[in-house]
Amino acid sequence: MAILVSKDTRVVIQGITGKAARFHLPLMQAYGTQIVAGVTPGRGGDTVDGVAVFDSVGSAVANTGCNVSLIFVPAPFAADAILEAADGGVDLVVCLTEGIPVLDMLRVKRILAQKDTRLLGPNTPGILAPGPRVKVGILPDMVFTPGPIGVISRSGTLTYEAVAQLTELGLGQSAAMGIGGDPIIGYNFIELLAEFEADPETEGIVLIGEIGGNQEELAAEYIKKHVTKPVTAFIAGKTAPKSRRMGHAGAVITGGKGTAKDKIAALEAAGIAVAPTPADIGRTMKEAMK
Amino acid sequence: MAILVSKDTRVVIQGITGKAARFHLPLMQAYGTQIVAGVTPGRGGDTVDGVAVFDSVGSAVANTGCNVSLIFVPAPFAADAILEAADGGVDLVVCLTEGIPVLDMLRVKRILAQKDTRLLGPNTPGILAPGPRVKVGILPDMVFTPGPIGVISRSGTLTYEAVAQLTELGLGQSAAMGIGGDPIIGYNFIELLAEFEADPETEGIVLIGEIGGNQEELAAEYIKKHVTKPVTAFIAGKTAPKSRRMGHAGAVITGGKGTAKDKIAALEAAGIAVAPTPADIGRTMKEAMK
Amino acid sequence: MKIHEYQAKALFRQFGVPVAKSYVVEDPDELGPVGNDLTPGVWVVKAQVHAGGRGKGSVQVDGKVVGKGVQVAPNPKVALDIADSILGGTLHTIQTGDRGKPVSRVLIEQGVDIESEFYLALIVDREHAGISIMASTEGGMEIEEVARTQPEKIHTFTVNPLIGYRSHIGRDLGVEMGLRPDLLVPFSAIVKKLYALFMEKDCSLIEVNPLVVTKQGQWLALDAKVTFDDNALYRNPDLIQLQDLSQEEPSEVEAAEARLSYVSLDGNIGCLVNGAGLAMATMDIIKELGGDPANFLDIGGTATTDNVARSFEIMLKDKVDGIFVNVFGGIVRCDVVARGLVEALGQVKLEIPLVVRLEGNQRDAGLKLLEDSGLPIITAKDMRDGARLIVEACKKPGKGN
Amino acid sequence: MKIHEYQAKALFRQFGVPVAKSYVVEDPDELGPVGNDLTPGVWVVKAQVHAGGRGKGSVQVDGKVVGKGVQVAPNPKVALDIADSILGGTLHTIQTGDRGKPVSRVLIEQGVDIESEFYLALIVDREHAGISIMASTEGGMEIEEVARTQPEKIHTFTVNPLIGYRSHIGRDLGVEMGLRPDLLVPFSAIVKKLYALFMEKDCSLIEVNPLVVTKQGQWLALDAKVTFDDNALYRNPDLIQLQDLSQEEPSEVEAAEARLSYVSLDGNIGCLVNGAGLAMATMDIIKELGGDPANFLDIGGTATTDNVARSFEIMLKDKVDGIFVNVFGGIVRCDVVARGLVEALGQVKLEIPLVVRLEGNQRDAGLKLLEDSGLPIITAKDMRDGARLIVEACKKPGKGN
Repeated sequence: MAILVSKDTRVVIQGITGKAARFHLPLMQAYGTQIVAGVTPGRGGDTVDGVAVFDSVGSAVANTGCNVSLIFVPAPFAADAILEAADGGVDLVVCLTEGIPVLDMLRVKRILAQKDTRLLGPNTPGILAPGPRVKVGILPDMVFTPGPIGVISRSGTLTYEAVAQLTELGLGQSAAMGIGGDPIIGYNFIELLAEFEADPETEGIVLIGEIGGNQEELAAEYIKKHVTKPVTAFIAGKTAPKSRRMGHAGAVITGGKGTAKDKIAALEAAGIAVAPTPADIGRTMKEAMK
Repeated sequence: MAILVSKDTRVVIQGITGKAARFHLPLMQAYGTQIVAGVTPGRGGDTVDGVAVFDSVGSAVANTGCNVSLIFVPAPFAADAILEAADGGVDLVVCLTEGIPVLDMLRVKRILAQKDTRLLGPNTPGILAPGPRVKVGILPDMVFTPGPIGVISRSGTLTYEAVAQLTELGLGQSAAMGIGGDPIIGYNFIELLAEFEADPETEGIVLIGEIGGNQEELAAEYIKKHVTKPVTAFIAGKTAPKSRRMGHAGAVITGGKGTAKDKIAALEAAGIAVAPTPADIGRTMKEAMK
Repeated sequence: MKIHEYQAKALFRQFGVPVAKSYVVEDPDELGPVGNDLTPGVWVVKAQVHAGGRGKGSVQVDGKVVGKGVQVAPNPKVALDIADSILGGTLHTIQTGDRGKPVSRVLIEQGVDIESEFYLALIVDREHAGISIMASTEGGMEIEEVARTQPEKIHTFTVNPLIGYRSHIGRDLGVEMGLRPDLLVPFSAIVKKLYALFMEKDCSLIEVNPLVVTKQGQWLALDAKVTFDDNALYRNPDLIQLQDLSQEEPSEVEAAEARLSYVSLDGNIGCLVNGAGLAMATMDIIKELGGDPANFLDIGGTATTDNVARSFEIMLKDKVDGIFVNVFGGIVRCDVVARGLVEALGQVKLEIPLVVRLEGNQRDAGLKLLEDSGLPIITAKDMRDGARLIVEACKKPGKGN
Repeated sequence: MKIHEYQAKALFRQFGVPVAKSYVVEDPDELGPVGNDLTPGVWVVKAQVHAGGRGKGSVQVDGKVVGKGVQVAPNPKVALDIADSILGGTLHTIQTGDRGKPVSRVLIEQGVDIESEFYLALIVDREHAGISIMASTEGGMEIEEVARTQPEKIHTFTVNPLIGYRSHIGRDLGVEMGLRPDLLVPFSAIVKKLYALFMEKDCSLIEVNPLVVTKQGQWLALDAKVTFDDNALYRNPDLIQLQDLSQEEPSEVEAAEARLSYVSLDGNIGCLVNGAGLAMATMDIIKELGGDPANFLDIGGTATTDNVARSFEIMLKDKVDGIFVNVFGGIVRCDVVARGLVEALGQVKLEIPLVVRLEGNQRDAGLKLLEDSGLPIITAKDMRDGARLIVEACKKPGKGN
């Protein structure tokens, strides 16, 4: 069944007439994803690769019953696009857009907290579920294969890396997704861990974190208490210099120091196997599954 | 027990050093109300009529355990004062201030919807419960007497009128309150009807409405379905000329025409006795109680 | 607070909402210079008054009808002639009342080729606690009429003021109205700008009827009605200068200056009351008992001796056969009201019956003040008693009614 | 984007936040005229650089230390002399790195009699999805130090951006800090203005350390640190001119211009990667295998042939002994990356080892392009293989490390 998406997933692409969307649309279609609508304001009535274009998500939902929106809209308009999708009534919004102003996302986050629509991203590569062959995003599907492993990651390319290793070792995936690399995001580690824990087709979970913030520490605590399936992790940035980007006031707010060392310690203290190098993610998961 | 207030009501007055507050504070104290704190920013440490002044509602709550706030703050600052009371953690805010900009109140209304604090008013005379001798507001307490009638009104002075008639006829009150005359208010008729219906000490309810809006029609519907206690009503403005204030677009939004005739018809259709003149409110209630 | 169409359109321009080219003329002497600027073609001349129904209403000059309040001129010359003819006249429409409204300014606006007309309004929505945006294809019609006969043609979205406007709101309304796709984005842009105007200037209503699409595919606000929240004028001081008091009832203006609420009616009994609800109820009971109120003046919740006296003076100016003062003191103190009455009656001789009913806060002190004054005031024991006394007093032979 | 203290203070003034009187001097020739304006008394001279720790850091001119980055002068004359001595120098603090930062401007600010010092910061709070306001009585201290040793002295309120600032927030923080009642309202006013600045200019941080109360009872922001959200600069175009690129690493500036993310490190292996996570992981595995990265350059998710080529050029400028290209194509296409590499290598002769690992989107097309180019590129079958190859290549005799 995967999580977040299923064979009943009907996708609308916001910003369907843009360059990146036009490139990835046929790739998603070829993989098997039902792309049932697109939205570009002022272009209602057009079609792109056989997909009907509407002027708003509201009319796309009314006419096609789409339930997941994939956003390719440029950053200045992306926050508005997320809210449009929520008002339009889709269940899930996957926002690929990079570089959305953080104040826009703070508002979006607060508004979505009062709505039923969930958000994956922004700045995520999306989600891919090999079983039902649903890809909502830009993940390279050739490295995926169906199976029992759920993959959750803060990084796009490291997700692909992990999936390629899993596939290589004969461990297929129930679903894999990036939570997005931005400061303010929708789904977080804990919420997705809960989804995978509840998913009968998932038997093990790979968690890929990185330095900064305290999400990994919170996830470790959550896993210890609530996750019965084997979890393995990798934390990128073990050898990174102390980031010059994170100000002091920021560090105080976050509480934690956000170092890889702290995160790895927290995960290991929660009984989670942590891969020593990014090339060992698949192997570590395989061992944990025994 | 009354509703909204009780013998455990501990009042903080926001704007306690203002003229109107200073006039009404001793009247409330004399009636028996526990006024435990006042707030005037920059005046923390002062006292007014024996009441300690704090710099914020938060510090008043922390130091005195006050649970109801009464607002006497001037209109430009009143919306902020309501939000301060809510953030400070009181259960009920009674806002007397008249003339708060409507856009401020729209925001307040939306914000309070997400909080536990309830609002009576603004532009209300407040609430008075003769049993526990609690007066939070400016109602003339000399016309009140304890008893089984709950009074809910859109108008301040008509509330006093109705209460005086009830008292004259030997019908005491469990509590009486104005919901406030502004376009955007906190507690509405229905919510207070529900409170009185649930209150064991209330045996009958007087509802005083006026022309405009559709609250009386909604109340009529609610009473028919959910209120078992006898209700009598009066609608002011039966002979008023068609209001020049309500624009056409406004009438379309409201749906109803807001005339007294429509309101009286709706109430009577719900089996509610409507007083023919404002001088008959007490008598009509008395008959309904038989 | 209401403003004129030309003022509303100036605000529209300031916020980027497209309007047609136009000139405001206040003085016939300005018509010459303006005439030099008018390009050939159709121009529309519109009387600037605070009332609807201008197109059907007629302008009178010295009691003679000189034309309608909105007239289409085939060329600039005719436009200037029309403007000249109606300037200084009085416009009578179904909304102006018998007195009409002075035409102190006209707007001369370039005619446009209309392809289709729409209705668009933004309004404070009490019930949903938001700003409701209403749009309809039935532009140019009375919106209440549309609501009654074709409610499905009114499309509404209530904006949560904490979230604000989002571009899809206008697009969705446009889709519901069946707009062509190429008109959707510019339509939404107009709604967005009007929303910004609404919030920034604390409006209570913005109505554009009609909002048109020209044959050239351009959106234009052909009419513009904007009203502001009086309670928020303190933070929009620039708007106060837009007020045109010559368009209001003089006694209402005077009352408003004293922070009183005054409503003029058709009867002969003046009512001075505290609180809008009690004021209406007082009117109701007077009518019930066979009397007829001339007005009601609500002294509000913060009356001082001074403005009670002022109220009383305003009331006396409005020709009445008797006055009923009905006060139930809560925040208002009866002694303050009594002192105000006594003060006012020190200035003018009272030649008509005055019935006073005081109850509530400081009633006894108030009644004593009246008694001690020795003035010929009839005191009432309650509301019905007071209403009965004034109705009877005003029916005496020698008095009107 | 970072700005200088004097620029932050100009914004403070614009938003009504009180700051001391001050003059910015860029050119020693301006010292004369400024000197005429300086009133008698204490003046503080502050080097304007994008780095903290200025008070303890030292300014060097031609390799010689001439004084600290912040100096107090007893009178205007001394202030002018200090300004003259440090202008054009290089400030070295614990935050500047070995190269130091150029002192192109100094701020000469009037000295004040400080009664007490506070810390105040506004920051985007990821965890609580709001703007957190942090206040502390421990002004003038390193806030991380306070957080570690006296966490109870840091008071925080997270503002919900949908609700915005309310006056009690500042008052409550003030009460928690134990401020005198008369200081609370002006303190809250400052917080309110800083919040307005934060929201209007899309800040990611505003830090005032110290915010002081003078002996005269006035609040003053004695220091000011403001950083902006780069992603929102498009809607604050006026801010872009505040950027001082001379304060940044040249290669990072060049990368930023090409919309690439570049981080300079201490080793000898250049890493060209797509995605921050993969970039860090690549660095990790290189270190794990005994190598030492010189930098990492993230070509991001929207790389074109042109900016891959550009990346490669930037990388070659930064002296490296070998380059590892590690790309897992998702939105980035491997063929685009390969074409960019081939293009860049058409311009310059490659004299160091280049290991390329391509995987994912259009991998085969990419690998074929590299093969067809005939260039001396070492292709790797996976990440570990690539890391191993580049680490070995960079250990060859004749190469450093």
